[in-house]
Amino acid sequence: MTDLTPITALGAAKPAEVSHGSLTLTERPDIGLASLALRKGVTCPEGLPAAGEATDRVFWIGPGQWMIEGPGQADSDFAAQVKGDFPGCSVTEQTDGFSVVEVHSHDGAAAIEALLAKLVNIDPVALAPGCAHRTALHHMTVFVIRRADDQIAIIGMRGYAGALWHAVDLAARRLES
Amino acid sequence: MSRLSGGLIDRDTPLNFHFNGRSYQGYAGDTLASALIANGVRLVGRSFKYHRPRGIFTAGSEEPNALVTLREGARAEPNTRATMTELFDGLVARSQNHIGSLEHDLLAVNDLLSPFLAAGFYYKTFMWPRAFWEKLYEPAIRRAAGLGALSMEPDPDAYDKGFLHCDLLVIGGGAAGLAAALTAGRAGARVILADEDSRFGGRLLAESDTLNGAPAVDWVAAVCAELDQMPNVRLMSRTTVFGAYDHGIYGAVERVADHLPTPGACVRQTLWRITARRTVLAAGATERHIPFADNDRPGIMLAGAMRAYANRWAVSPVPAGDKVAIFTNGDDGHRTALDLIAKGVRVSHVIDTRTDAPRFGDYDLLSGATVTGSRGRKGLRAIRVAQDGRETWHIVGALAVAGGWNPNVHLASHHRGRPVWDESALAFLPHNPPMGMVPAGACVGKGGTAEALADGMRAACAALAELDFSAKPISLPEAQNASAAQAPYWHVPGTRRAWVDFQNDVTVKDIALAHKENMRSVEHLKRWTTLGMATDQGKTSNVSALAVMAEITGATIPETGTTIFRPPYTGVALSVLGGGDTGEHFRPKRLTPTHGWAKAQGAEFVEVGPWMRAQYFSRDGETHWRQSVDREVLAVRRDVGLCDVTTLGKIDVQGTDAGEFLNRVYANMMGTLKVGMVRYGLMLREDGHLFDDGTCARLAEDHYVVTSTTANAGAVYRNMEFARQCLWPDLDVQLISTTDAWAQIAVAGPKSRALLQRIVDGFDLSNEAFPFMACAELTICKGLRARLFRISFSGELAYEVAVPARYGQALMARLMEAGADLGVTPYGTEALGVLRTEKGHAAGAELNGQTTAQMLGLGRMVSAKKDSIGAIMSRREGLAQDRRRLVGLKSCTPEVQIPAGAHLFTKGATQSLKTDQGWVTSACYSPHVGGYIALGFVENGDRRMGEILTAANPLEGQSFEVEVTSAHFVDPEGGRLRD
Amino acid sequence: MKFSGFKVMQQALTGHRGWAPLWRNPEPKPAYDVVIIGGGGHGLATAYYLASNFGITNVAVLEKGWLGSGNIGRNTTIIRSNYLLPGNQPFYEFSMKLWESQEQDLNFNSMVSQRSIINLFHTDGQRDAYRRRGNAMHLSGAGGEMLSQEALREKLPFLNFDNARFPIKGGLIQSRAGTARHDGVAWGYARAADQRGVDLIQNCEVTGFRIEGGQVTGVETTRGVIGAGKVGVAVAGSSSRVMEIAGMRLPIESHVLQAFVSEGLKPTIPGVITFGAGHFYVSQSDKGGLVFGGDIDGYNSYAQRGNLPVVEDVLEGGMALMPMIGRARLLRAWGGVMDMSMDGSPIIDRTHIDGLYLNGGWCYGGFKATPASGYAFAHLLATDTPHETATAFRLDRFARGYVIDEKGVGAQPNLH
Amino acid sequence: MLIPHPLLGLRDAQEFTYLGDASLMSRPAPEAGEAAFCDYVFLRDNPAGVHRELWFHEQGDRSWLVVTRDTVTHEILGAELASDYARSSS
Repeated sequence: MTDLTPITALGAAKPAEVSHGSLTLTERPDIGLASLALRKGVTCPEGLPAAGEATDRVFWIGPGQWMIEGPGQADSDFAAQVKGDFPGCSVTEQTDGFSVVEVHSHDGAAAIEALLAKLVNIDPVALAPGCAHRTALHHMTVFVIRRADDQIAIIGMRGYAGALWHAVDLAARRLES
Repeated sequence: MSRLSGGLIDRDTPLNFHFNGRSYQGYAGDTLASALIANGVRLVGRSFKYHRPRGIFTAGSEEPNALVTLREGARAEPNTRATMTELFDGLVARSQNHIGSLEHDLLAVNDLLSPFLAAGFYYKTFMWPRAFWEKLYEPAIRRAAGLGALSMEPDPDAYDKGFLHCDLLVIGGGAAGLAAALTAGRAGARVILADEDSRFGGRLLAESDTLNGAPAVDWVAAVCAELDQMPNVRLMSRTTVFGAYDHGIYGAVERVADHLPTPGACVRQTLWRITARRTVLAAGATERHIPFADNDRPGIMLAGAMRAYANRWAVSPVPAGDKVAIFTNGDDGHRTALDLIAKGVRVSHVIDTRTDAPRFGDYDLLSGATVTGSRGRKGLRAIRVAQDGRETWHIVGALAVAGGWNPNVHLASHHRGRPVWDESALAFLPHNPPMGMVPAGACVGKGGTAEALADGMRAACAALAELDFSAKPISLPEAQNASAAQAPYWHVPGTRRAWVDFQNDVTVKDIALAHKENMRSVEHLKRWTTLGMATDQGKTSNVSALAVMAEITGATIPETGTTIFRPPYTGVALSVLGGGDTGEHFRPKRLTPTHGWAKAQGAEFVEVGPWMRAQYFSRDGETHWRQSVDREVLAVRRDVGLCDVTTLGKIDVQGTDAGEFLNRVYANMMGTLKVGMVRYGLMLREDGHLFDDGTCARLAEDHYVVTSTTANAGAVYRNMEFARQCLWPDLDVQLISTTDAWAQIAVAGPKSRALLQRIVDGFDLSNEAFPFMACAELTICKGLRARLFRISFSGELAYEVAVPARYGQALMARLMEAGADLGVTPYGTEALGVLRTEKGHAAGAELNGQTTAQMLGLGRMVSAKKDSIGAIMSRREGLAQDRRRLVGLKSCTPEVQIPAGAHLFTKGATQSLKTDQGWVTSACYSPHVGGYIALGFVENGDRRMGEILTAANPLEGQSFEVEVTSAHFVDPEGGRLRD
Repeated sequence: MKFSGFKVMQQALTGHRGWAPLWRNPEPKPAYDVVIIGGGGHGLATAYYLASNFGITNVAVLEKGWLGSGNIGRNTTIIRSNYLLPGNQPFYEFSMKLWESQEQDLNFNSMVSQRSIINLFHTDGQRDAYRRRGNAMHLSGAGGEMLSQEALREKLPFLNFDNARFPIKGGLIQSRAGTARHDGVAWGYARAADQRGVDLIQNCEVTGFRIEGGQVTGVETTRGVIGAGKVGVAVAGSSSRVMEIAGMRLPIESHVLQAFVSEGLKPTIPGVITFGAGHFYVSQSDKGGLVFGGDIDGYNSYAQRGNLPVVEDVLEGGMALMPMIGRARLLRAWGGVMDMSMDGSPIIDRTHIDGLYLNGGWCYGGFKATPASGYAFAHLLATDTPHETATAFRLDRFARGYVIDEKGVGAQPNLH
Repeated sequence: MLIPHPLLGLRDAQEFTYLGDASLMSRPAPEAGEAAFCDYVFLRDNPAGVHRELWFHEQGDRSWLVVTRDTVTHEILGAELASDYARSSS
């Protein structure tokens, strides 16, 4: 493996983590990402989530397009692996295109939904566990994935990592007060 | 103090406050208005135009008179309604719009001059001498006008915004609203109940009605408690829904901390965007008055407001012993008499315009009587009553006026649905409300407690039925409907001024004058007299004014016109509409992968769209940015330089038809590009003008990487998706942006190959193996996946190397380390700009959306062999015959700068837009040339090499001589980048 | 009746009994030499200049609502001549000169106030573009100056200089620019036209054109057929709707632009200020309200109302630029329908139908153009040749490739 | 406004970028010539009423939609994927 040392999207050696009240924010640089797009005439592989939905490793990003997640595989050639799993599809390496912030609530859905109400204009009903949407957040574009009742992932463009962290952190802090 | 018994104030929590420097005491639950009345303060402000003494007129957000500047210093908040300000300990307020003290306002002279200041007078004078308008008249008018003053300091508080979604939004928490919310809440619908007041109940808090034989507040408390328990219901007090927007979206402001001395850790206010599937508008009604001579004195108040002060806040409008009179055109005024009497306030008379006025209690009733005048400049002392042709003065300390109620149809008309006049209700009722909105209760004329409760429930059931909720009727409390019988009576005729719009000083006379001058349509009346344009937006005046105009024209009210309302319902702080993202967080910052490294190197940063880019890296001893930039430029020309170019847009294009697709979006051929090669490409807009340029690399038969300029990255991607989805959906192409995924570093200069050789993993960089415009996927630094492009923006031998973004910073450091002996130097956007200008490469200033390929001398790149976006329109006469061409410009005096933006003229020619020969687009000092150079567009520029032109900058009083040269100041043959 | 300070006093002392209607309410005649469709600023100004410059007084202005009910009644009142392109700049400078003598010409105080406009810039690229523009202004006699950041700190100390996402680098000022009382402009032209014999006919909507052999002979209205030698259409916002009746498709889309006014405040902002890093421009009215606006909503609309996101966008800009306005309150917001043309510039031209003329495509810049637009349109109607400052505003410029695209965004109206 | 995305349901219009008249999808064939392109690029029906128009879900799934909307009331009558619309109308 290379002798260069990577840094996180927030510019540090170690991922950031902070807690405000019942919410904990964690940066997840370990997640490998690759986008998958169907080619004309290729039949859709089994088990890929439908529009607006996510499975534990895949979320829908557009018609005939998905993002594949590989926790812990950021340092592998994840795109190559995905290409192998989905022959005949267009695969693009995305691991470094994004910055993943996971938010976990220690007292259930309420805190998560209160946070979402301050960040994105999506009806909580459409962000039930298993849902994933791309939307606007403080003038940025993000994917919001409801991993579970008490957990969401907010995935923003890497260059905006600092601004995204600021926005989520501030909202969480204000919920505390 | 004139406190009465009872009320909803907490006598155990006294609060101190200051008004105009004097300290007073009130209680928790008071508003500033109720506390001032309780302290016997009657004079609270001055009117806008005549500076008439004014007192508190209402008990709600419709208040036209009692506007104060609340708080001090940077938190000073002008034009704040005392009637909506919750009292807190230490509150400080000042009256506004007077010179000298409130009691002795020097501008009160305007009142004496009022004959000269009639409606529209200013359109007729102040015209001579012309110069005097800006110098004399206008400044004087501006000083006198306006209400409160801003502190001119930045707002120190924090603000927030958020998004809520519900099945049913209930606007207004009075009888109708509570019934609606309870009905919907029990049906399991997601409900939001919003009310501008600090507590729910609406008029139920202000009236003496009982529900189920108990005080109404008991029922209100029980309902709120139940709603509060429901997980599907959100109660939002202190929240004003100010606007109805498309598709069930409402704007609302929650005053989170305005009732506290300071917000502390939390935000002051939150802007909520509420998306509601259905809405019940239960906004209630606003009482109107009856204009009569001198009806604007402190102490004259709306009857419903006086009732509210007595019942909710336990304050009497007069000191104990003094008398209060009531002037009404209906039964409603009599309720005020009864409630005041019940509270022990002395009522002198109820003056009822109706000859057959009923009597509801033991008080002095004057039927068929009107109030025709008043005395008491700074506080009402007496009123004149006319009955059967006889006029009598009566000593009173306060007068309640009841002219009927105007439904609050505002939000129902925000989509321009005009309310309609209802003769029986003597009011405008909502008509064509926004889709999904069901008005209910007093705002549809059902103001009686029992009917409001029932109507609220009905509205909720109706709204929810459309959403397939089976809302069941709830058991409503036993309630009464106080009689609302009234006879139309709009104003008391007279020769003295009778105010219709208190704040803007519009009187019945002004309306008559507007009529005389043919300003008769409602909009003309409004604009000519400024009626209804004050901070209260005519809540207490518009309908009365219409009625007066109707009377003058002899038309009916509906014939005369209707009132239409626009957002916001009441004033909204500009801060909260800004949503809190301000200062450096106005827009998010986008950082490059090497940002931290550049910062550590002491780079200066510059905003490039959303990006922050290193502008230059100053070294010790460099005192001027030019020194740093010149050094960086020379380093690139002599040795090798490094620049983070990650910001260029990168679009991954795959699919079997990728080549054909790119042929159609690029003006030049891309399908023929060999795998492993890069080509410079031009994109046009469909109108034939230049859109963007960049490189296109072919990594495989079915895989390209398109780069766009930093500025157009988003638009290029959008247009390519448009072409893919809308124009040629049958092509097999897939697009995705990968701009952030790859850290891309330009390695430029004669020694770039030598440097790169030291980090690639045994990759042959020789000219033969990896020629100009080649590209490859490879590994570097012992196994790191990378992409290498041999492209040059500087005109030197150059490469761009891309690695996964998280390694960008380490790669930059490694290149610096590995190239130390080669004189490797980081360079920023300034040097980048100089390098490309020396080479004559176009950038933003040349690709400004107004230029063409021909103007850049690239006309031949627009392929005639194929169709592509913009190709056909680029051949239109006006574009084809455009002879302006991009040229280089050399300052005839090398050390003198040519300013970009200067216009170019034939030497000696007169300078005008007609003789204009072009303009300077980009300019810089060229250490290579050893003087100032520039690029510019010049008429027939390609045929004027060597000509001396005048670069004129009259804006800054400059003029220079410049020589027209080739745009390629460096290596015109392009040998360097090919070795 | 002549307006003057003396008249005001005399009337004040005699109980205002002597005031006359500002204009008559005439019944439409069977025919006129010229019929102007649209009783807004441009239509009324056209009628006035037809009468005053060319002695053509047998003119009717047909207004479907009340005089001045279009965009002249709802705008941010800014007047300026700070354009870049040769097709535009001389025209707007001509308009500025007409503003400077308007009150005396019309004997009506439309409160033309040359309080200056300052366009702020935040990058070197913007500075260079403003320099090019400022020089074009000088070359057309409009004047203008570059202001350094220091000069701005002096002039506008309340701007956010030190905590800004996009720091202010400087500004381009045109001191002759400023504001005018929008309703007053409409009323001034209306009264002056009426005094010269022009019939101003309100509540009269045009429903059709009478066209015989490619020549317009009159218009059908809700108040009957009215014959006309020539018909001038000045209905910006609704140009497409009206010209569609004549069978024409235009290079125009209708969009909604919102404008805003705050509650009255003591003097706060000296002139007109525009933000260069967001959508926000502001001035203060004589009455004390901050009058401001931003970008159009961005979708085709005839609804005369906008939506919340633009309100937020405008105030984000306002707060970023001048955070001291934060505790003032928004009083009123409204939306007007704009003729957004394909290059962001207007059209004053003949049509393929003889006797039918079009004045439109003003985007959101129509108010400042009111005097010159009326003047140039009157010139075209009277002489059949374009006024010298309006020669570029041709309908065929799109097809021929001579667009006047100040912003350089091409044929996408919502970006202009 | 809310755009009824055919795949995602009601979405905040702020997530979208507006282009304009859906006729922009009917790009003339190159042989149609300059005049046809001028009409295509510059002329619009601009109706006061029902309008078919293009919205790009830029801050969403990146699909182009053809939305049918009343320009007077802003009522939205329908929306479909532009790629489907293009195929069905070609």
